[in-house]
Amino acid sequence: MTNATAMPVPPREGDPEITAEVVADHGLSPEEYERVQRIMGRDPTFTELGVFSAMWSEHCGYKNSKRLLQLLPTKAPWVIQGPGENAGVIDVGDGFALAFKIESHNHPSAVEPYQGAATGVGGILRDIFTMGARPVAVLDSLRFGDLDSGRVRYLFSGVVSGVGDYGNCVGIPNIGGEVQFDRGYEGNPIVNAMCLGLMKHEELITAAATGGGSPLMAVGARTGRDGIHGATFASEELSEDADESSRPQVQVGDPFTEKLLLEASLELIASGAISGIQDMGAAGITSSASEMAGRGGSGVELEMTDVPVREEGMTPYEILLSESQERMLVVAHPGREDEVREILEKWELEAAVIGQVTDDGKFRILENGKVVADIPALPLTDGCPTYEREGKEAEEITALREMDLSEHMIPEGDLTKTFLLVLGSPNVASKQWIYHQYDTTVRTATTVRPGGDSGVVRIRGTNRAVAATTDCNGRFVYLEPRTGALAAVAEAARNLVCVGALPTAITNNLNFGNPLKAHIYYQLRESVLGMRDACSAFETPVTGGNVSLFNETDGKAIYPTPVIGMVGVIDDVSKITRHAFVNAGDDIVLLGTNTGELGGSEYLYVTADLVAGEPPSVDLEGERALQQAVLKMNHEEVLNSAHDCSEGGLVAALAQCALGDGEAPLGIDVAIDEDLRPVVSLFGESQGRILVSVSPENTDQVLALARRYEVPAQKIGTVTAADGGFSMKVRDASLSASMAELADAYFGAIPSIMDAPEGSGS
Amino acid sequence: MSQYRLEVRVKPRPGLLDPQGKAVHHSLNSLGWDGVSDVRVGKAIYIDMDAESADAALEAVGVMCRKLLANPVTEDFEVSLVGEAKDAGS
Amino acid sequence: MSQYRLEVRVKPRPGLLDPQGKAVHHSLNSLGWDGVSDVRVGKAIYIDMDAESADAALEAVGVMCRKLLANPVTEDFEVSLVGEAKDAGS
Amino acid sequence: MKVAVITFPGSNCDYDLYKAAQQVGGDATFMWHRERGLAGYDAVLLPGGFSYGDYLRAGAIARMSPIMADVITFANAGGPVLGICNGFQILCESGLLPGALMHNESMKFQSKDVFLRVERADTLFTADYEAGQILRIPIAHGEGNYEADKETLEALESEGRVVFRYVDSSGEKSEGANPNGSWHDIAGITNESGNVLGMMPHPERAMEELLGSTDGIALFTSLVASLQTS
Ligand SMILES: Nc1ncnc2c1ncn2[C@@H]1O[C@H](COP(=O)(O)OP(=O)(O)O)[C@@H](O)[C@H]1O
Ligand SMILES: [Mg+2]
Repeated sequence: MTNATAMPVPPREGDPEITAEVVADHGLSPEEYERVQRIMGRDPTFTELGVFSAMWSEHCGYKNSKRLLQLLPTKAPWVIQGPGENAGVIDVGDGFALAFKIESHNHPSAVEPYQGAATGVGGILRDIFTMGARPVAVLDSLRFGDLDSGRVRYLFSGVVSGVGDYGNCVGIPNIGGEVQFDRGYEGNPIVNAMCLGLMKHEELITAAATGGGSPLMAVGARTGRDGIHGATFASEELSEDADESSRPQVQVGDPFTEKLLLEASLELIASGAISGIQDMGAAGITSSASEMAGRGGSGVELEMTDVPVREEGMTPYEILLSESQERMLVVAHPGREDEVREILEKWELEAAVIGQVTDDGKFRILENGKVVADIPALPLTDGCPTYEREGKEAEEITALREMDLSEHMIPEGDLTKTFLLVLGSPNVASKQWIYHQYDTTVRTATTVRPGGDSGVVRIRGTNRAVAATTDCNGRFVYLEPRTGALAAVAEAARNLVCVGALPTAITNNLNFGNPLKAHIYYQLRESVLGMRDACSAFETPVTGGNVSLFNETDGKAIYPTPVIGMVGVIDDVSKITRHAFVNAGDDIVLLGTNTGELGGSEYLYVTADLVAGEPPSVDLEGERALQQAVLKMNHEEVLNSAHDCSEGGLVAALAQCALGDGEAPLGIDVAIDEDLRPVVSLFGESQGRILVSVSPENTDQVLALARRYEVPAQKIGTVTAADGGFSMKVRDASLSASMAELADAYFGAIPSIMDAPEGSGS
Repeated sequence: MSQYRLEVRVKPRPGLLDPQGKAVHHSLNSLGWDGVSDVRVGKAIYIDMDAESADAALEAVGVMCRKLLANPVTEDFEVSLVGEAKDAGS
Repeated sequence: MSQYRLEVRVKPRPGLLDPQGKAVHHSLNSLGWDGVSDVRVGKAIYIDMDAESADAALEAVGVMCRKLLANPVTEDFEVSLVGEAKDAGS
Repeated sequence: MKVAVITFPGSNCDYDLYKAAQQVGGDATFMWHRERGLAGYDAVLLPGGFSYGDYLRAGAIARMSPIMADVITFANAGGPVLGICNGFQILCESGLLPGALMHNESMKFQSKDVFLRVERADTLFTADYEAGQILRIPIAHGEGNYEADKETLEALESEGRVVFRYVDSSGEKSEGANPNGSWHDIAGITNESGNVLGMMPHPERAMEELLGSTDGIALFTSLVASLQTS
């Protein structure tokens, strides 16, 4: 491609003049603006400035994260498509490929929780079906402040209905997710949605614009003034008193149109009438067109008056930057435009030719035939300045981590009461209140529904299934980012082996504060390094992800939250294990050891309102051995259940296994004797531990297998009938409760807070 | 104290996409009403309440709208008094 | 031909279940508005259309209501003309 | 045994229903809502999902679809018509079944397994069940709260047209067993002549042990058997 230079373009009548202030409003620094001038060889027009601003926002340009992301492992023989496309793709056997990705909608959800979350789901579905894959599952990873605030309850219930209504309407089952409530997320909720899609290998299509003269078509919904500058907005801090008018117009989701667009897109791809397709997501037409041009090494020319619009009088600037939902940009094969139109019409949608692919390497925009923007395409996508910054841990965090926790290791009062308090904390308690609002069984493939360690969907016509989970404990990452990131990847992989899936690859969502601050950049860098190490150790390459920075309100950042979305493959669906105990009389075996930390635990948060201490360490080799051992046991079919120990520690994990989904609870009789304080034995959130239940005749084999993999294992007790209750001895301490008491605490916690009627709290 | 009946009409903000309105519009057109050029779907809410005066009732319902009945980010609202005020007794 | 804007208010029939109204009523009471004694939630639908006359527009919308906009089993409706009629041209 | 599965814009359980019909030996065909003509079909299935996004009212816009005129003719001629979830809502909107499905009492979408009691095992759709049998079947809906005027409700009960009712796992009526507030715990009803069944729960999602339940199979085998004997 030629080294394109910008043509002169006269200012468009009615557009504002470009001043230093206008440049700053567009989120560009003076140096960045100079770089724009250099690329253009002149001053940009207002329209051009808008285009640069969107493409060079953190959201599209990854200014502050690109160099770090380059450190991540991305390759493996089973990776078909790594980072850089709309979604990653891996081989899952029998000729099938899995496309998957995670995406954030934090800023929009903070402003309008229902629509913010709904359009977040819509966006990630489109990323999957533009790859040619049919979406088969959704997961959602959420973070909110504490539920005692009315505003937080409003955000939580709005987000859950938004995630639910959108996915339910399109008909994609939700198979899992996570949620954490902690004051660290008070001002800035996190809403990450992940989608999985299946296709045959040969159905894969990518989003590159090639072939000069090929028509570009806008497909799906019309363009309105929604979300103009959403990408830039998502790359800024929120402030409580932000001027309402400075916020972009809310995007409203239309899941019904999405369902039609999904069917139409898959039919379009199958028809062979198109060579490329891409979602008009963040920064709308601008990013989809310039990224397609960038990938294809070509140029594009678009006529704004040909774009179907919803409102009158829209300027090129507005059309280019609109983030109206449920739209796609399609590159048709020349002469096959009518075929495209016919398919869209069948699905009661519109398609319009709005321009063409060119060979001159330019991103050129016309209005009534007159050029209003003329930008070299490559520097627009690849020339975004990237920064490596100074990172330094905040002193207050060092102090928190080094805090002496010994006074908290002696339980105050009754241990059983403390246990019920932890079990009834919304972070540990059942999440049924959430996933009973999500359709989990549509498409008749959901083999493990939400509520277990990972969700599983079978692949029809084969004996296989894919499993997925999302994980991250932001408290751990806050206290020690590298360890916390290791733990997030390790927990995800553990959750997969618990259902019998081989961990295969990850997508990730880096939710952080303002990276221009040294202590935030430190968190970001350390997290990425932790993720790198863990992904290398587990052979789970990174095939894509999303970065959401500037999650701050009035200068207060969220906990650093690198959410890991991991997928795994099951090659025999008959061997799937679940988390709930199944038979009274089974032995309970604990695999792994308690490394003794109490830092960052739910116990500390609930009993002392504290997020402090050394978070649990992660031994990558030990983790790997544990996971391989559990997979082996799964293959040998000697496990009746398997469950990972996480928030709330061993005692919470035992309670979850005993209660299951509440329909057929069983009791336990367990004794722990280890050289640790009972509080630490019970509530410590040590990594690398999986609880399994085993028929007594298989216990020896399980212990022998564990030895073979050098994994510590001990029989800690037995499953009893429900009326035996929940009974545990830990050295000289003990706790016991009836299963009914447990059920009340565990299943009642979130409903008792959320189903009390109230207002919007705004 | 008297009893009042108030009507609240909640409408999607102009400019925002209104998927319901769009679907109804489409359906009306395809049923043959070609002359229909726009449809917006909102809510009509009827509230019966006791209040000191009509003004007090109108004011209270305005507050309800801002707090609960309308979404301040996506919707506008109008309140009006309907029907007769009758003595609520006690 | 002129253009008209019509407002349709669709209300749940008295005596029939109105889960939405019930939920809102409950919320209002628990937010402290004790004086609220009943809430019904219906729809407000705004239709812009060309018609020969106001009467023709009102009649057309009445037909739309019976056919589509209101459920004859559970809902009643009212139609009114709002805003100014403006010339739609052509 | 030819079965038409009608796809409306926004239907999303059409594929599941198609697979369920095939699993029991039905020769299933998808029909797009704008197609016409049901001659040659032995049964018509209206799937779940969100036709037209459930905008305005669930099922309200779909019942205006061209194919619905044919479905009505087919049903009036005695042809078996099964509507599940959104299909049930469309049947009510189109007048083939009485009453209406209102918002769930909780005002929340409800998705989980429920227990149903088979009230009538002598219909086209339930002959392979035992009367009183308890089924475990998934639900997933936001508007499943069955409501009608008093006379209709009385007629439904006195004519024995309630086919499925929500119960607890032991088969009893109980608090919490009814997921949506439906009158008399109604989960499914037929028309007067018994050839049209509407139900909110999803039997087509209860066809395989792997997915949690096989209690839906008998509904489809009943339908196929009735068509082969007729
Ligand atoms: N936001 C959510 N959406 C869907 N499922 C969820 C959500 N939050 C939690 N769950 C489900 O609830 C179960 C328990 O979640 P969690 O408490 O995070 O358990 P664990 O720590 O064992 O992963 C998981 O199966 C998870 O998939
Ligand atoms: Mg978790």
